[in-house]
Amino acid sequence: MGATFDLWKITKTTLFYALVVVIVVVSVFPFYYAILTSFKQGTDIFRITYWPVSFSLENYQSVLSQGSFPRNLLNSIFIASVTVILALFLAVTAAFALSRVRFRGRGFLLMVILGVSMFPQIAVLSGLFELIRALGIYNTPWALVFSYTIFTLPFTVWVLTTFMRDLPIEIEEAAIVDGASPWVIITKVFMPLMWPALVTTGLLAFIGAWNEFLFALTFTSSNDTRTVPVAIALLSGGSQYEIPWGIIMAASVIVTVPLVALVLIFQRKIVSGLTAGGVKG
Amino acid sequence: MATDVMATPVAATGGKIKSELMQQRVRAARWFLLPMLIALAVVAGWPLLRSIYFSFTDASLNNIDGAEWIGFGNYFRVQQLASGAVRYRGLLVDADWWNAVWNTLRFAATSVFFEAVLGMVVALVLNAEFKGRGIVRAAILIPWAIPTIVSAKMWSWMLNDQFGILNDLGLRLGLLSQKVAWTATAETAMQAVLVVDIWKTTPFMALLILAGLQMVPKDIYEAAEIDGVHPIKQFFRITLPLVRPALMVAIIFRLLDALRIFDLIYVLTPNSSATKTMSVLARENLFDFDKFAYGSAMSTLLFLIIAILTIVYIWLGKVRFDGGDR
Amino acid sequence: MKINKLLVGLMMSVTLVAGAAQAAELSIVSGDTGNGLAFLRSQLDKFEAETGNTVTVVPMPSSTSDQFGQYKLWLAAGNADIDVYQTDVIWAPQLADQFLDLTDAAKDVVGNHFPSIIESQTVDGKLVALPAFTDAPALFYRKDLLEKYNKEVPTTWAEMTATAQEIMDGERTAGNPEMYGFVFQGNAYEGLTCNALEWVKSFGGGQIVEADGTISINNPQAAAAIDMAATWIGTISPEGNLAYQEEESRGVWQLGNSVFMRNWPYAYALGNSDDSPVKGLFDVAPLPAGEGEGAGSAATLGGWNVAVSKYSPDPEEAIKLALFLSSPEVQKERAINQSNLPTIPSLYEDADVLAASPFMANWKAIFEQAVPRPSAPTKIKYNEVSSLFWSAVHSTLSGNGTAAENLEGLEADLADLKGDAW
Amino acid sequence: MASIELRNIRKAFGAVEVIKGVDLEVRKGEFMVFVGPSGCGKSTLLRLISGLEDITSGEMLFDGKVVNALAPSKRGIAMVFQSYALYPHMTVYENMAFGLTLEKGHAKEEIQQRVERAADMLQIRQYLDRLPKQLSGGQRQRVAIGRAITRDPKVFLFDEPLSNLDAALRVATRIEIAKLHESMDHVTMIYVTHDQVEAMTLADRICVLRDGLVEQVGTPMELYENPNSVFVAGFIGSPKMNFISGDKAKAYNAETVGIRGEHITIVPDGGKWSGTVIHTENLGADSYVYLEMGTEEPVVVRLDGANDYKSGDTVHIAPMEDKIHRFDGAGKPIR
Repeated sequence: MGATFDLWKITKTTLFYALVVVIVVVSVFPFYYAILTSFKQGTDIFRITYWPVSFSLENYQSVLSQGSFPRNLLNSIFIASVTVILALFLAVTAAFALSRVRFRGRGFLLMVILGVSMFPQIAVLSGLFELIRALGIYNTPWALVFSYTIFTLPFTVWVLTTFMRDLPIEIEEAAIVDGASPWVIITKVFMPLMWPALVTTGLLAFIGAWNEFLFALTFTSSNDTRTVPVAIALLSGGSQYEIPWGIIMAASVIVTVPLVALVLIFQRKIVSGLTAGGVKG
Repeated sequence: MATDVMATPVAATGGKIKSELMQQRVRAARWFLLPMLIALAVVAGWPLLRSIYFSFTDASLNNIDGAEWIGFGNYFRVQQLASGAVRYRGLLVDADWWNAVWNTLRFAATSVFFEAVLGMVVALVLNAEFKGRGIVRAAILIPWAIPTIVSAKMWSWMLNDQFGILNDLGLRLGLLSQKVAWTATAETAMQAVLVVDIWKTTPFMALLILAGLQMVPKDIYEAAEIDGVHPIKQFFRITLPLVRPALMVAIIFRLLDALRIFDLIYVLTPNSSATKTMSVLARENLFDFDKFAYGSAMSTLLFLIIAILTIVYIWLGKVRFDGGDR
Repeated sequence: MKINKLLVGLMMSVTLVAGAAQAAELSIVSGDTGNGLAFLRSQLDKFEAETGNTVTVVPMPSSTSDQFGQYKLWLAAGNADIDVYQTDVIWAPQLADQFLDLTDAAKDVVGNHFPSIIESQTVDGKLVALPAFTDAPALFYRKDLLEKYNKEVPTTWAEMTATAQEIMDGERTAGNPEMYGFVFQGNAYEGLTCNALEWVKSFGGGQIVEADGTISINNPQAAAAIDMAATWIGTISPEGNLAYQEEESRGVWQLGNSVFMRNWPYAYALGNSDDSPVKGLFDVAPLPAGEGEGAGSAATLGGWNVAVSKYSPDPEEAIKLALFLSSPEVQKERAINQSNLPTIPSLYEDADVLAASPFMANWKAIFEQAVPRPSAPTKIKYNEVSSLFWSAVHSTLSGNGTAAENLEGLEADLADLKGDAW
Repeated sequence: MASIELRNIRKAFGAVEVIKGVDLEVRKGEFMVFVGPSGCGKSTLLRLISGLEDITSGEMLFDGKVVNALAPSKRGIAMVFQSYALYPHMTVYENMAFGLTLEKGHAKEEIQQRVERAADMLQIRQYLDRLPKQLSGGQRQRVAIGRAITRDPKVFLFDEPLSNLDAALRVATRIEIAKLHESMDHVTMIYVTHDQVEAMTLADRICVLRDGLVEQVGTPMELYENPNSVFVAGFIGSPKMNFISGDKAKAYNAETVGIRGEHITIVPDGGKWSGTVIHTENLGADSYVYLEMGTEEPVVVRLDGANDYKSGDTVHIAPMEDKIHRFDGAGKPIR
């Protein structure tokens, strides 16, 4: 009995670690392969290898020298950051109203906000384009900040509303008795409690803005204003039909590394942020 | 809670006497909501209404301003042929459209289902205590951090029939008997798209479920352990019900995304009728074909379909979305 | 440096282009890539120096479908930020409304170009764009393998199929299990329209929609042509060919794993690059001919043009730029630097051009068989026509129905689409 | 210092009326306890007084002035919550000073002085730099009280402040609050609890609530001795008053008679009533004997010291006749 039990336990542990290994390999392998490819040159690219056989930074050099990739990186960082800050600012106040103040039509409003995320981006493209030109922000970073609101705002409002709903009511009431206005409650009491949640939603929105392609392509018309995903799409080989896999993979690695770093830095916060809903007094 | 009335958010409850506090809060709420609503109205409302309007006109991209109202013609109309035969035209009887609807629904249902299940498995693994958990947690987030357009390209590279590594791997491990052209044939194209999408978004799902798992008090499991409840029963009786709210919200956002899926398919299998989704078809009509109004009608119908599905989902899943009273 | 250039430009504009408007700031949008972009820039620098205008290049993704969508959107919204567009040969009828008529401006130079190309860019008597370069595919074949198996360069598809099969079998027995006979562009996209049009035309099966607008695709020769192509899949061509675009075919070919390939001239230069396993082992020939009445070799006409937006704030200077980019000087440079086929017949005999790109001599013959896609008669509906066509062909290649069945359906769909008139 | 007057106060949440017309006067400097079972509306009433919840109809006066719509912060109140409701990200000092920093016109030194004074009163001065999570439950509750004191309120509101504490701490903190009331006798205090022991020990006057209505208001002894209804009689006092109906009650000309356990003696024989012992509890100083004698609930007899009755014993008991409460069919006392 004891022996079989041990055997079962060992099998269980082995199976568990096998599962862990499978999960990690499946998650990381494509990225690993992209890195591998990015070190290859010429016809080597079409040959399959599992381990690095050649090591050449040429692809990276050509990415960073072709077009204005470093500039595009900066654009992406700027646009994604501003978008996130703006969305968080608008969403925090709106989430307070939606989660803590009861008024007629609150559920309807939340539904409308969700509805905005239901419309295909393709369909608003032309309307947004006209609007952006009318506002005179075409081909500026603001055009992208402006248009990204369409998907960052509903998301941040919803998630922050969920988080704020879970904050204990008595803390707010204590603040009311202390004479805090709604603005003070948000900034002095709720925000410090919610910052893990803010980091999480901010990161999610940041990745959304960072990865966006369609708007970025449509609303910019010069190399200096474009963002990284567009820049990757613009990467090209020597001639029309040639797809520069090596360079694209190099660019992809360059674009992904900051995000992976960001996720690594914040991963604890991401998890705790989502669990910190019930702040205990 | 030992309070005798469920604590309610301090707020106007329709009382006749509007207290200063309620007034202040309602006023503040108004000011807080205003900027967001203006932003959304401008950035989404206006283009959206225009799209809906265009779906009732004969607009073309060459002639947007001269669009004329034609009612429901883009959706459905009856055409009398010279021979006297009657034909039904419009989006509602367009086989391509319904094929795209079917593709989209199939894609959304399958991908969200697998993402939920696999996300649950990954979350359960990450919720267990073991060495190197931090690294594993970081590793599973990588797919989620890679831009879609990049991961689509990465995978189309790996799925390539001749120099794709997946075929090579499959052959080496004896899983495949010959190289498969994953994105080429109708049977495998959808599977390929699904694999990539599931790979990419499972981490997101896992993360949200993990968050829910971590809120489950440990002593519940200890109690169940002592009571000798079988682990599988534990999962269905304890874990699942407690994780349910987080899961439901995660599924909502994934579902919305999946129903609008565009970029992945556009890069991976742009013209395969086996994977063409509503968004891809709408784009084709809006820009590639000179059918701006027809494409707008598709967008509008897509919006309606998503809205109905979401409402049904919220209703069936009893998802609390109006803020509740706690 | 910049100021210097500006100064030079200003001087020029005063001295050379006396009386002309002040120096304009132009922008040209281009889906050109890598070297192509660099080349464009070098030519624009010359233009700037000559005219004193400044020209900015707005690069676009190389996917033509992405480009087309963007351009349509921009033009529909009256975007004045772009003056000059680089356009695919098939776009002229679809974007004609938004471009300026260049008939007057180009009346002195149109005669220099191949008339068929000028014709393809003329919509309802309006010259929509000026040709910058042309393109036509060819049959790439492995000299060494044909020699080894003692075969002639095939002139008909049947010959090619037989040769491909034999060499493929031979090479596989000899130890290369990856060997195939023929690769082409079989993905469901515009490239398949080009490929299939060549098969159909080479069998004497017409051009899908004829110049007068009649739908001709449902005929036995066309069906025979497509049925023949369907037999390749899984025999001399890999299953995956159904997903191949230009680069995938080139990948297989350039690794030395195919006897024949249908591709554009760009693959010639790349195939001869230093690290290419097939360097020096291949040559090109006109695509094979079909059988039956009216059969003959056919190559789909490709190529790029320059058009001027009617929303350009500075149309005169923009037209000058378009003229400049289609001029013999630039085309010659392009042929030498970029291996792009000129649209001006005399350049094919130019010693400098032939010295730099000797293969161009071969292409003149290919180009003479060039067949335009039916973009002119189908006008704004071309993209949809093409999409219906490639879908029908792709279905046949994938084994979903015979060519006859699919073409019958296609004919009905096209008639539907056509309505009273294109 | 403030007196509070409630005139026909009503509160409805949607269609559900929770407070159904309450008239009540809380005197200056008084310690008033709201007590009642779950759902009686006691917490709601407290929240109405605090201004966190607005009243549906009626009038509320502080020192004779109508405050129906006045914001909580302007009512001169401070509130101590069941869950302490400390700001988790602020130190104890910041928690206590928060209200004052929001009010205009307090110098830094003044705030510090007031915080320290309150901290001294509650002996939490050494914790001022700590975060709430570094404190024990009892310490947190003291901080919550200290936060209220710092604001120097006219009215002190407690919402079940002890229910999250364990038994020992509950007693200790109860004494603390009682001392606080003594030292701040100019401050009106309103205290909500469902525990009648807290009510009896702390209150100057108790207000018993039932189903959104005031059942009885009075000093603890008044309620104990002269309950206004069966409900109050049963709610106040421990162990619970014994109720006997039927023939035994008819003998007293009442529908129901009530007698407290401490007012029953066990007699060798010839007692008025008799019953079978079903359970005994020895608490050392006193003991309870539970008797089955045909009533709905067993009759409890409280004895001084220990006893040695066994289950199954039949005993005779005699109520103290002058301590018998007689009630009519409507549960009202017959006097």
